[in-house]
Amino acid sequence: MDTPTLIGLYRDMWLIRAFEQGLEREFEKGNVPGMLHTGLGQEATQAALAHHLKASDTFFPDHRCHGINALAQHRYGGDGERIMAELFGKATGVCSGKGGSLHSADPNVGNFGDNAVEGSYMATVLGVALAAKIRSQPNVACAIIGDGTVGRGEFHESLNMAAIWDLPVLYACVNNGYAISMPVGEGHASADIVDMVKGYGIPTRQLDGNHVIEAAEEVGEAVEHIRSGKGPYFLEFKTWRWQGIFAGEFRPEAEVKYWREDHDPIMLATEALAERGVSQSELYTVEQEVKELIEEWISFAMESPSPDPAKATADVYVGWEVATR
Amino acid sequence: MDTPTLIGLYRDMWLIRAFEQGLEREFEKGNVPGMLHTGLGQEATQAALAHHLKASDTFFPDHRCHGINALAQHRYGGDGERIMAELFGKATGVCSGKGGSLHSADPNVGNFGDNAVEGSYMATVLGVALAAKIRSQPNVACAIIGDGTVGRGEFHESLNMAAIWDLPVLYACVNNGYAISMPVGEGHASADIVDMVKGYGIPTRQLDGNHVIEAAEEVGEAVEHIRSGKGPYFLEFKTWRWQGIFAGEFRPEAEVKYWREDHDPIMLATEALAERGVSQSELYTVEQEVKELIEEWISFAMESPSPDPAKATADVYVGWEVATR
Amino acid sequence: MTDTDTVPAKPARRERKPRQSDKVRKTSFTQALNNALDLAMAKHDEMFVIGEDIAEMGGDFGVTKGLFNKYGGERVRDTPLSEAAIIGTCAGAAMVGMRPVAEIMFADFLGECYDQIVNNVAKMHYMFDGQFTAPLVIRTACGGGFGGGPHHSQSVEGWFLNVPGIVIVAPSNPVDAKGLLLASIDSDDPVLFLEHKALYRSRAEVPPDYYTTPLGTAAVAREGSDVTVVASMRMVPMALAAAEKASEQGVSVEVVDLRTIRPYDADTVLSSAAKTGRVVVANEAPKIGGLGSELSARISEECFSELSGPVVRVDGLDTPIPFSVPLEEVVLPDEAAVSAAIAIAAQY
Amino acid sequence: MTDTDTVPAKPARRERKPRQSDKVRKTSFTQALNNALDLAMAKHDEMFVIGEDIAEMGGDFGVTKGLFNKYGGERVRDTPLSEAAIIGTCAGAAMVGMRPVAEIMFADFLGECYDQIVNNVAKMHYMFDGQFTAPLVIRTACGGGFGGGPHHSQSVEGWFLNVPGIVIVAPSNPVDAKGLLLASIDSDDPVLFLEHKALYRSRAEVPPDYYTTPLGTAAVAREGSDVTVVASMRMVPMALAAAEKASEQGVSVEVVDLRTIRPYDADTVLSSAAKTGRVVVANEAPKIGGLGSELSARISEECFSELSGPVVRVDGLDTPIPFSVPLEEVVLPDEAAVSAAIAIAAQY
Ligand SMILES: Cc1ncc(C[n+]2csc(CCOP(=O)(O)OP(=O)(O)O)c2C)c(N)n1
Ligand SMILES: Cc1ncc(C[n+]2csc(CCOP(=O)(O)OP(=O)(O)O)c2C)c(N)n1
Ligand SMILES: [Mg+2]
Ligand SMILES: [Mg+2]
Repeated sequence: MDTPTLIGLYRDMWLIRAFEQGLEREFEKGNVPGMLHTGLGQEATQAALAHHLKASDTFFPDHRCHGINALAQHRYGGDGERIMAELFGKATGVCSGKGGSLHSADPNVGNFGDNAVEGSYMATVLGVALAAKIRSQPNVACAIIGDGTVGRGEFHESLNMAAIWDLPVLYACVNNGYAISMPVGEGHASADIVDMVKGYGIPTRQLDGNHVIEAAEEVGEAVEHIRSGKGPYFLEFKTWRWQGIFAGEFRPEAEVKYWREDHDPIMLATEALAERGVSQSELYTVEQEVKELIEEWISFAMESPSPDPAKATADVYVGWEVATR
Repeated sequence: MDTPTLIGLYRDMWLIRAFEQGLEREFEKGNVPGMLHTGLGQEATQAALAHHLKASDTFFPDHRCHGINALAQHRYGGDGERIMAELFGKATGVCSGKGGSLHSADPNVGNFGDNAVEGSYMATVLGVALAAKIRSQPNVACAIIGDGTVGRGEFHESLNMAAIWDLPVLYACVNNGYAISMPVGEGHASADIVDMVKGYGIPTRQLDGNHVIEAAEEVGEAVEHIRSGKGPYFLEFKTWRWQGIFAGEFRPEAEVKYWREDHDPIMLATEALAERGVSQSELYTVEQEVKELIEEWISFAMESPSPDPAKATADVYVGWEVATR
Repeated sequence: MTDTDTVPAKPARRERKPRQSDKVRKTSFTQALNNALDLAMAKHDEMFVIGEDIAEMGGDFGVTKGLFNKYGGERVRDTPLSEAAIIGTCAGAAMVGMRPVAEIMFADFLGECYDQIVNNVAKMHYMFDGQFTAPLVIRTACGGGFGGGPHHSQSVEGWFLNVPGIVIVAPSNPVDAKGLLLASIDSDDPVLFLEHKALYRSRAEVPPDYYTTPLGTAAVAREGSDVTVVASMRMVPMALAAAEKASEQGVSVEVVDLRTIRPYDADTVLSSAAKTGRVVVANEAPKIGGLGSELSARISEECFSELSGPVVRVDGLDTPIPFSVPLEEVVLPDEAAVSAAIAIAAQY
Repeated sequence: MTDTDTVPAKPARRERKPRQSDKVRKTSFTQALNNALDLAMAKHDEMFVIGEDIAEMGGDFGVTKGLFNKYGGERVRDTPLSEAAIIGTCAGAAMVGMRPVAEIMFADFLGECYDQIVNNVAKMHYMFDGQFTAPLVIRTACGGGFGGGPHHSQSVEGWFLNVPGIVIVAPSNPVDAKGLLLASIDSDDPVLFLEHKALYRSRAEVPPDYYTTPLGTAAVAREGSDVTVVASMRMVPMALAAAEKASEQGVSVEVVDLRTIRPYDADTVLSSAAKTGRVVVANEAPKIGGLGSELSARISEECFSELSGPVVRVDGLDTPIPFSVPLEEVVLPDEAAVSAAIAIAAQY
């Protein structure tokens, strides 16, 4: 990977981090309604995926994917602020505030939206991929799933069907070690999700999801494989989320230290860039630019109007109006 | 395996075959309502399973399991005719005719009933097994599933949960090569179901389901493993069903010949018994006895009364009556 | 098996001919559906058909027969027993502009893909602010009366009645079956298309061309002035037969065939109810929480001053469907039950 | 958050005290449920609790807090995200005489285990001729009003209303929550136990001992003579508040808290309706095909001559639940909507 590319990924990771930290701050102030799950700590995985997905590809983000949503929106739509506005439930959001954190979508940038029934889109992704195959389009359909989500039966139905039909599906499993409070090794027959994939004859790789260089290179290979018509591919990213559970941190202290201090994806990238001779100040500038951008997005979201009440009853059906009160 | 045991299995296989052939005959005459799926051709697998399951064990039969249902009922209840009567929808049936072919159950003989939503009991079996584990009972909970049924998401949820909790579940997968018209290798990532099981760390065996000696020995080992508290076990029986699909036979001629003529489980057992010096006439006597028994069961079923109409509204709830017309 | 030949807007009284020649001349419900699929495949390049055993085998009930040979495996696609993945596949394909038609072999199996239908298919147009549509059709065989037992006999419209975003279509005869299926495939809303198994062999003269029966419109299957019977699917031929008998006793019965269950044609239902002032609502599903409750409530509220007496409901009993035929007969409503309800209503 | 302290049979008017001391003295809905589970675990050796994050973590809403420490991991069991397997496990365990209580974190996820509930749990007692019972309880958090969006806010009783064999329980206050949960666990029928999220923090004086509130019995939460409001869950405190306001305008409102939705207490509902002759039915779920339809139909049919005017329904709009709070407020019914309905009914 060349240095400009790495600097780009560094910027992307900072965009994700600043987005989530800004969001967290506003959530605590009460400006963001509903629930909040952040992708803090998982920036390298998301940046690596976003790096290789085109606007003509499709991704199904999960509940921690504000970052990848924002990156795609910023890159292909030029309006990343509309992801922020969606989370604030505003009229300017990508779904006019109807979807929120768990259902932000914009097909123009490849974002097909989360399904907050975790993992249901392991089934939906098949259809997007099948359509691409029928139409001979070299598109990738990517499902981003957590380790916990792997517990769902659709995991099997999806892998099996993608395998028998050679569908262009990229399974991106973000193994951050826990599903809420359930450690991956207790919730699954194997703590290594790839073990449960082997029987399907789908190429699988397990990788360090916090090393953005490795992650981006592996995603690149997977995407190349899929685009060239060779069928599905399964990537397991080992990573870790900063956000604990409700009652606070419950994970072992050494684990917390390892991931937050010794294995922070941005720090790892900073080190790699330093080795290549990129100056601290150049990186600092990148960081500051991105942070300012995010503050602009937050202001945009804050200042945006609430959705028109008529939106509440719009688009239930295409062919019918529904009654108002 | 000693010769008396093998003769016993031979008898069991004939019981299954005679049961199904008698049933088929009566179905064609219009005496058996609803749909009919038979286990013809799969007698060795069913006899092998029934041989090792005690009344205190549990099995969930599938739609081709009239034979194992009848064997268990005959052996532990002394009233195999009540399985026949159930299929005729009669008051004397094990469920008073309310369940029929797809829902015949008698917990006293270990038969917990089919769920005609194929494979749903891959989830249910977990609970029976968990109860045995909590109560420290050395019971086996067995789910008999077809190769097609493996397509269901519950396959994954069940294997995973049985694995993490070390539950005493015996998965008996009857791979007869097809799910209605779908060949196993086209419906699944692998034509060998065991491949998809490997990732769960559950011991698996694939075996010839038409060789009753091999099948019974393998079932014995699996049951022994489970009873001794070592957790779940997965058996894949390669076999073949005589019954085609609606429009008649669609499978290749050579395949039909192989399974029906060269690999008939009863013929294979006959040969093995002949090698051990058991006379043709002794075997003929066994066959005739069983056939007579089945005709008695059919007469019993035919002569039994229809269920009391009051049964139609009984047992919807334990705590409430439901309205009649 | 019931034999009907009602046409969408107006009922044409059937000429009684020898059964044999009927069969030669007329088209079965199954064939009408098959013909609709064929015409739609030819019209919509973006359409594909998917389900278990629907390709070479032509489906458990023969509805997809011949399509595989004509359109090939890419557009007529067999699946494993993976109902959630079947509907998920349709949903995803619909999101990118395809027009999938799924077959779920028995309606009872919709439980397997309930989440996909209710939380994904029915909501995606709304929750993503109109950015996606879900123009898919889920065809499925429902209903009892053939000894199918508790998992092959259910009437499932009640499972989806309270779910905004889904369209539920329920034809009662071959002509509507074809027109409604074509309209469902043309529609940009997701449709749950219910095919009552007892109707598959019913026959009628079905126009060979491409025509659509508008979704959301009920049909007055028979005009009358004393009592209205609102029915759908298999209850329609029963209602028509009961109406015929009632007319012999001097009671003039209007039969409204709902055809679309959600969103239903309240105008037609309410104007018939207001006209006669005496209403019977007939459904095969259990009474509590069923379509009959919805219709009875709506009619009772909106025709409060026009009603001469309470709405009378005929339904299945509040039980699962038992296997044994004599028990099933106790549980399911029959023509006699409809007649009895008409007699009660007529007295008001 | 609503604060209620109605008791099962008769309403005790709340003494207004400073909020702070209220909290010290009274028990929350969540705590009442937690206490019920604790008492039931102690009573029933055969009971276990199962679900996602319910052990060490105590559940997403804290309802199972402390049980793991007290009863251990064998009886308080965390699972992976496998809703079908969770309910399957309960069903199987119930078949051999255990008494499982499952937590499905959000009611919206019941779609994942719909087949298990509808085709297995609800039918097993019937289809196997009474040889099995399914004494399991499925606890789940339902309802909107907190910006949870389309997959965390649904009222799901309509999904199960047309399903014979299942019991649906829906408490409106902490006292009933405890008594109904204990009755549900004691019951040999399978219970879907709905916990409205907006009620979790409501508080009341809850008796500390083991008591049961009989399933299938409604409560007259407030007596009145002019208008009856039939409600459940969160609509009950809204109805009580609206009733209070109506009384200031001289309209005497009776509030019936359904408590059990299936099979529901028709006697209490119908006798109140017959008494007042003016009825409002209030539900959070969409109107079409919902509980309101069932109640309105039943009341309209059985109280035909007693009704002064049509039943008035207050419901959620026929839409999914949008994320944005101002939109959600449009969709969900509020106290003002109940008041408006009372005003309409009172005029008849
Ligand atoms: C079907 C379903 N079950 C349960 C939940 C509740 N839930 C939301 S996130 C979550 C944990 C998911 O874990 P994982 O997939 O590992 O994602 P992570 O939060 O660790 O990124 C759960 C149980 C849900 N949304 N959907
Ligand atoms: C969930 C579900 N989907 C579909 C069906 C319809 N069906 C009944 S048997 C069958 C094929 C099952 O194949 P397999 O498991 O291999 O059993 P076999 O008939 O070959 O013994 C199908 C699709 C069903 N009963 N349940
Ligand atoms: Mg995780
Ligand atoms: Mg098979």
